[in-house]
Amino acid sequence: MNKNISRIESVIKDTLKINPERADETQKFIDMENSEKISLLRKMIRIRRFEEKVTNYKLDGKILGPVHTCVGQEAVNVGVCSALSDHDYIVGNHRSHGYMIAKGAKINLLMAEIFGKSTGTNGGKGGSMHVSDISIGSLGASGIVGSGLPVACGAAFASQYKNDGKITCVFFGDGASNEGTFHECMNLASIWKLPIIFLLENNGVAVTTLLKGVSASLDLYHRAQSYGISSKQIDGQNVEEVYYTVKSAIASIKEGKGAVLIEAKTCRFHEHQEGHAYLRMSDVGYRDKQEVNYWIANKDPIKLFSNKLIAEDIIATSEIEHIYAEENHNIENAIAYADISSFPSNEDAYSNVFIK
Amino acid sequence: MNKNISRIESVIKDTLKINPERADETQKFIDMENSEKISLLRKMIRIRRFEEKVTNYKLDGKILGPVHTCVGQEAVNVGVCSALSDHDYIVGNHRSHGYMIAKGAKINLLMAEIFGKSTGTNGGKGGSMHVSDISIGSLGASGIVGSGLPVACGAAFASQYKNDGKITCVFFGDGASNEGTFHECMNLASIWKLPIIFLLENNGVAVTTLLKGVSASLDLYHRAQSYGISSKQIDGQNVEEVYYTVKSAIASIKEGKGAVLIEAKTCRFHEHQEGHAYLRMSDVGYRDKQEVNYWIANKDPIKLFSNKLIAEDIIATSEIEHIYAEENHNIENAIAYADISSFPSNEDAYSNVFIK
Amino acid sequence: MKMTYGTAIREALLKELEDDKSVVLFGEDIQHNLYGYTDNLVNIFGKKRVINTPLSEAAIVGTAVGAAMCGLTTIVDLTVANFLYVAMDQIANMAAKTNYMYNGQFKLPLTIMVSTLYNSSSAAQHSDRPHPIFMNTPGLKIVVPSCPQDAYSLLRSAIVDENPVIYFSDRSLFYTKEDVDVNCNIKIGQASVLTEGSDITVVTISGCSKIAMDLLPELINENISAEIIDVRSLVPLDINTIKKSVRKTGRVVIADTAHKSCSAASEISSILAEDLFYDLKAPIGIVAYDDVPVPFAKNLELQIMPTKEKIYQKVVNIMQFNK
Amino acid sequence: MKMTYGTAIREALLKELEDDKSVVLFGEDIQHNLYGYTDNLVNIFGKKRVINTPLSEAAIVGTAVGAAMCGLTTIVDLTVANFLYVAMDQIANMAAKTNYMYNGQFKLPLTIMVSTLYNSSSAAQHSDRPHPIFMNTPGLKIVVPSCPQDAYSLLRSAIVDENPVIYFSDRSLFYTKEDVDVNCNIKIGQASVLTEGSDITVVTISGCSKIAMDLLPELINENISAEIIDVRSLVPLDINTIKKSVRKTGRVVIADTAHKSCSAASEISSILAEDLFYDLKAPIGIVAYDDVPVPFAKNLELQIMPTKEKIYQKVVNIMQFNK
Ligand SMILES: Cc1ncc(C[n+]2csc(CCOP(=O)(O)OP(=O)(O)O)c2C)c(N)n1
Ligand SMILES: Cc1ncc(C[n+]2csc(CCOP(=O)(O)OP(=O)(O)O)c2C)c(N)n1
Ligand SMILES: [Mg+2]
Ligand SMILES: [Mg+2]
Repeated sequence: MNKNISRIESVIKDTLKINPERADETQKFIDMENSEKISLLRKMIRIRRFEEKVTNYKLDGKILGPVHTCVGQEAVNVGVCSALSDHDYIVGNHRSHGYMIAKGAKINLLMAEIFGKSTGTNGGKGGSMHVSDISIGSLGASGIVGSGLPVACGAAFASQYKNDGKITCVFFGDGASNEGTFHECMNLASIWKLPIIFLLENNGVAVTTLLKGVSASLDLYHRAQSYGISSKQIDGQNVEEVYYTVKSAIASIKEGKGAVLIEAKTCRFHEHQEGHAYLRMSDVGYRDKQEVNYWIANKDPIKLFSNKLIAEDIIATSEIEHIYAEENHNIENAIAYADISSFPSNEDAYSNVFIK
Repeated sequence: MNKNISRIESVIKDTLKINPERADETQKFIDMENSEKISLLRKMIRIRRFEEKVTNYKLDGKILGPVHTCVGQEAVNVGVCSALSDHDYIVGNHRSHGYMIAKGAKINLLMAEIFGKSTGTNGGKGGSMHVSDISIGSLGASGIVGSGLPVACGAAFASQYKNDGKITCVFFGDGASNEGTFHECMNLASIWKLPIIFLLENNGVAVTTLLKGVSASLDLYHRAQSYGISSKQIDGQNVEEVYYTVKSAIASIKEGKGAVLIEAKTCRFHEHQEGHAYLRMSDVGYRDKQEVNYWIANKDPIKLFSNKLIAEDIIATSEIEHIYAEENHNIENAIAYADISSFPSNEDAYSNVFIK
Repeated sequence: MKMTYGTAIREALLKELEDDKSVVLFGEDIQHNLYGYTDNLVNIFGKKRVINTPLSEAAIVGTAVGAAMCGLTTIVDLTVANFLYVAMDQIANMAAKTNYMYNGQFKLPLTIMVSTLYNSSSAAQHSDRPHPIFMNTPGLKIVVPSCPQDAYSLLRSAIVDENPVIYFSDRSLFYTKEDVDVNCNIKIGQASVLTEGSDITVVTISGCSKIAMDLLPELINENISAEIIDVRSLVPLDINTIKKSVRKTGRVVIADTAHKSCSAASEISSILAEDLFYDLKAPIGIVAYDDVPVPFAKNLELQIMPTKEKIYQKVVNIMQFNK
Repeated sequence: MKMTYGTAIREALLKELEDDKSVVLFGEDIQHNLYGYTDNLVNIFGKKRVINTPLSEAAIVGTAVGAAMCGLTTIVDLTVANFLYVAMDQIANMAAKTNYMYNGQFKLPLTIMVSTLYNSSSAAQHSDRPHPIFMNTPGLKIVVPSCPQDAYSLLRSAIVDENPVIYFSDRSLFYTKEDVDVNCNIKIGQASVLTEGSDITVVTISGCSKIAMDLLPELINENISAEIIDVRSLVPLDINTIKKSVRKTGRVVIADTAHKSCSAASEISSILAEDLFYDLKAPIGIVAYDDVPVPFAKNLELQIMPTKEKIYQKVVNIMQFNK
């Protein structure tokens, strides 16, 4: 390992420096079945394959409009949504394909939406940034940074009011944590003891703006402290750690201890959006390419987890290959489905402005 | 002292529980001249008298529109603005008469503005909520809660950019500290190391909403911590403590240590606004009247400071009476001035929408 | 029952809170409202349903949006219309677009209440009448009641509506009093013909309705038979009632409390200028608030706001034209 | 010099940053702007003048307001027009009202830049054209350049103007290219007659200007002599140039990228319907964006947005009327 790499390693270690409060969550829930673990892996692979296809179709011009993928961040999506139960709510942001898939969205409908087809989750009206499916507990995705947090507080409020036992989890990035809504919602969640998880995906960057230029600290979990909200910083590349942390957050919320903020340190492997214009951004030097490459080589959540499961004899390499084959097949089907689906009929432009 | 009062005392002690970081600021600047101390007292008296007149004229219907006075909070106004130099900037909120006077505003012009006269600081266009006078470093007052903080960051940014050595101080309440702008501005001030003092007047209430219902903690200074901004909680009824704390904040800013948040614990002796409708609010029971009465009796900043100066032989009772007489006279003059001034001419309605 | 406009608001809130346990009411100082329109509600329905909020308008509106998406019926009182701007993103990017961008997957029974405070020496930051801003933001219904009956019935309709509704009350009308029929249901989207006439149609918005009715005697004196129409709701706009009247009278003056540029008045005028051009016998007159921020001094505001005098002059002026 | 619309923006920024050291430029990702309109500026002027900001729109706009009050000339790039809503309070309650409520004590040389992204499959939250909202908020100047020359000259005028200006660029025009005279000064408030004609006036706003010019050959084919006017600025609005033309032609179609209700088009129509009623030979035609949030699917958006076909149809239609 050359000198440059070791410098990067230390930077990354620093980035991943985890807060002292972080217990070894993996100890608390030693009861995950092997089949569940394999399911986590499968979901990560499904998301990765989905996003890779989306990336290509965007480059080919087959997908229109802004598209943000979560390649590199799959462990967060999967760890969180697998820990939630089906009826729990999630609120997404501009980068929401992964959560939707992890929460159980039908990828055919999701892909159709991204293609702008009538069969899509939103009938073609939402597109990539607004994928939404109430049947899996998704309350939609808002492309305005920071705007999902208030809506999530509302969902949590409703659950508390109705005492329906649901948890709401809202996903947002390090960039979003500088919006005023972050502060207002942390305070609200605190005083009302809302059953909500604030899931901060800290990939250290917002488009081309590095966190270090816009925050006094590279750690953000401690922003919860002044509201009396408990918070944890975790390794977002470790799907088990994410899963167990969320499980323990849910338990804590159900004990009546109120909202939790989880900061998952992660890395965006792709550029901010897909497409040719954004591809070019990788060369403008806003972030350290070698650092990103290091993450890709050494901190890929799928590789890490595959290796772990193989090492623990939970799965064989051939079985993983089989999963890949199956998921490839599923994604191909989704593409085919999206492709043959029709665009919405023109008069649909006028429906659902208001609900009758 | 009966039992009830002693319960209140303990509540108030609790309210005034000061944070551990709070050094004994009074030790650091033992060099305040007696004349300066007397000047602090005089300014507090001037403000009190001004506000009392305004209160009466509002009740009489002579003053129109919303009027918020700072009776009980004079030590904050005076301590802060006396520590600032003439060219430093202040940004006010809905309750801004006191800062203006403490910063050196001509009370004739201020009163005329509150009367809506052409001779007012804003030519009658602003009124009580928007008093503004650039000649004394006032950048105006915004009646939208929390909206002054960004503007103050801009003033501080300009000073930093021009390297003009000015400090900006923005005043806001405990209520305002729950607005998103608080968070955004703390973060901005932190990363840009802006020369700004965030002066949080914590009177524990926003109109009729008690802080304890809308914040997990009755202390707010620690909200600065996660931004790496240093903060202090002080007794807002002690004008010297306010003065010295601001002096030390200024020194710290000038040393390049960046923004400071000062939380001054204080009490609003009057209702949220003046006028008959608000007077009635004192009976709806949103706050503990006995507690307020206790503050009025025992924590009046003017009484406290008068007694201290007398005890220290810095001033005689007769001299204080003389100050009262002089200030009464000044305020009467201001009223007379405002009264005889003419309303703006009708065509003025159309001027200064845009600057030519 | 005789009620003031303010009381009518309270009675409507009370009734809907009573009728449906899923109704919740959020607001700053809502438990101790200065103007009386939430009097005692907290004692009747408790702090879980009549909820004092922190000063966090964006979070509160968003909370009401999210809760409405999850089955509650939410009401947010933002008090002064200018405070809408603080929550603008949640209103314009979220509430207004939720139905459409999620293609009807959610219901959004949300009512945002605000008051407009012009002509009360409240100065620039507390006196706006920004209903046109929200008319230009599709996805929001907008009501502008101008009398106690409408204040009552339209608030009830707004609350039960499964779409986001902004309810603009006009503070200048707060103490007007009249008989209110609590069983009278007024659907959002129905204008009201306040008085029939044959010479000229006067379309009024919000507080202008009362001003126009007040000058009826003077108009009669001048032998002008005016048909005064209160739009009552701006989205949906009952343009048919307006058109029907203008077809009859051939003349129209529109009076709006909003700033002139891109006002509701301008919008109505533009529809008539396209669709009823040949029915018009005279120019379309508009009386609105001049494009000037609101000054503090009363005499200044009287210069720029729509007044009885200005509406009278405009009506007389439009009557003088002959095609 | 041949420039695209996007490059023209960059050149104007460059020139003003060069000319005056008190000019500073704030924006998210402004140092590495994807669309190239800030290319290299950070290298030329440094990070103290070309400032990457956190995602804190309200604080940033307010910072630009405060800094402008204290002697700097500030530019904020909020990128997408919908993000204006996040900073709405600072724009509508502060920037717009500062001159007036403080009675001219401060100068406010502030420019807020945003792009409108309709017809780009950007869906509801990234496609608004909310210029009418700000026309209804007195105290703000508003420019809507539709060609590289205007993009260049109006941006320079906006920056040096001592009042707050919102600069709406139209992303659909970003790659149009033409000769730009860098010495050409265009004052805010001057419409431009793009082509003279005698049969009908076509008033265009923002991207509609290019669409209208594109259909000129077809109109000529139909023997329609159209006078196309680009408003270029909405506040102040050069109504005299429009009136002059309509007096001549007697017919007018107004095309706006905004949602129809309370659009700039409606406003212009309402002025003409009052002031030029007797000059009009036909109804006033409007083509605008239907009152529907922006859908993602392209075919849906094409249904509701102003298109060449729709403007053509409207012009032909208005030509057919005979008074
Ligand atoms: C209010 C607002 N400002 C700016 C944008 C443009 N934008 C979209 S995503 C993004 C970056 C968000 O960064 P972060 O929250 O860290 O999420 P990430 O993209 O890293 O997942 C920006 C600036 C927006 N959509 N909304
Ligand atoms: C954004 C906004 N929301 C609500 C109001 C109404 N309002 C005016 S002052 C005030 C209370 C402010 O409380 P605080 O900040 O503690 O200041 P204090 O009045 O105690 O000095 C409220 C709610 C407002 N002016 N602006
Ligand atoms: Mg990020
Ligand atoms: Mg307070």
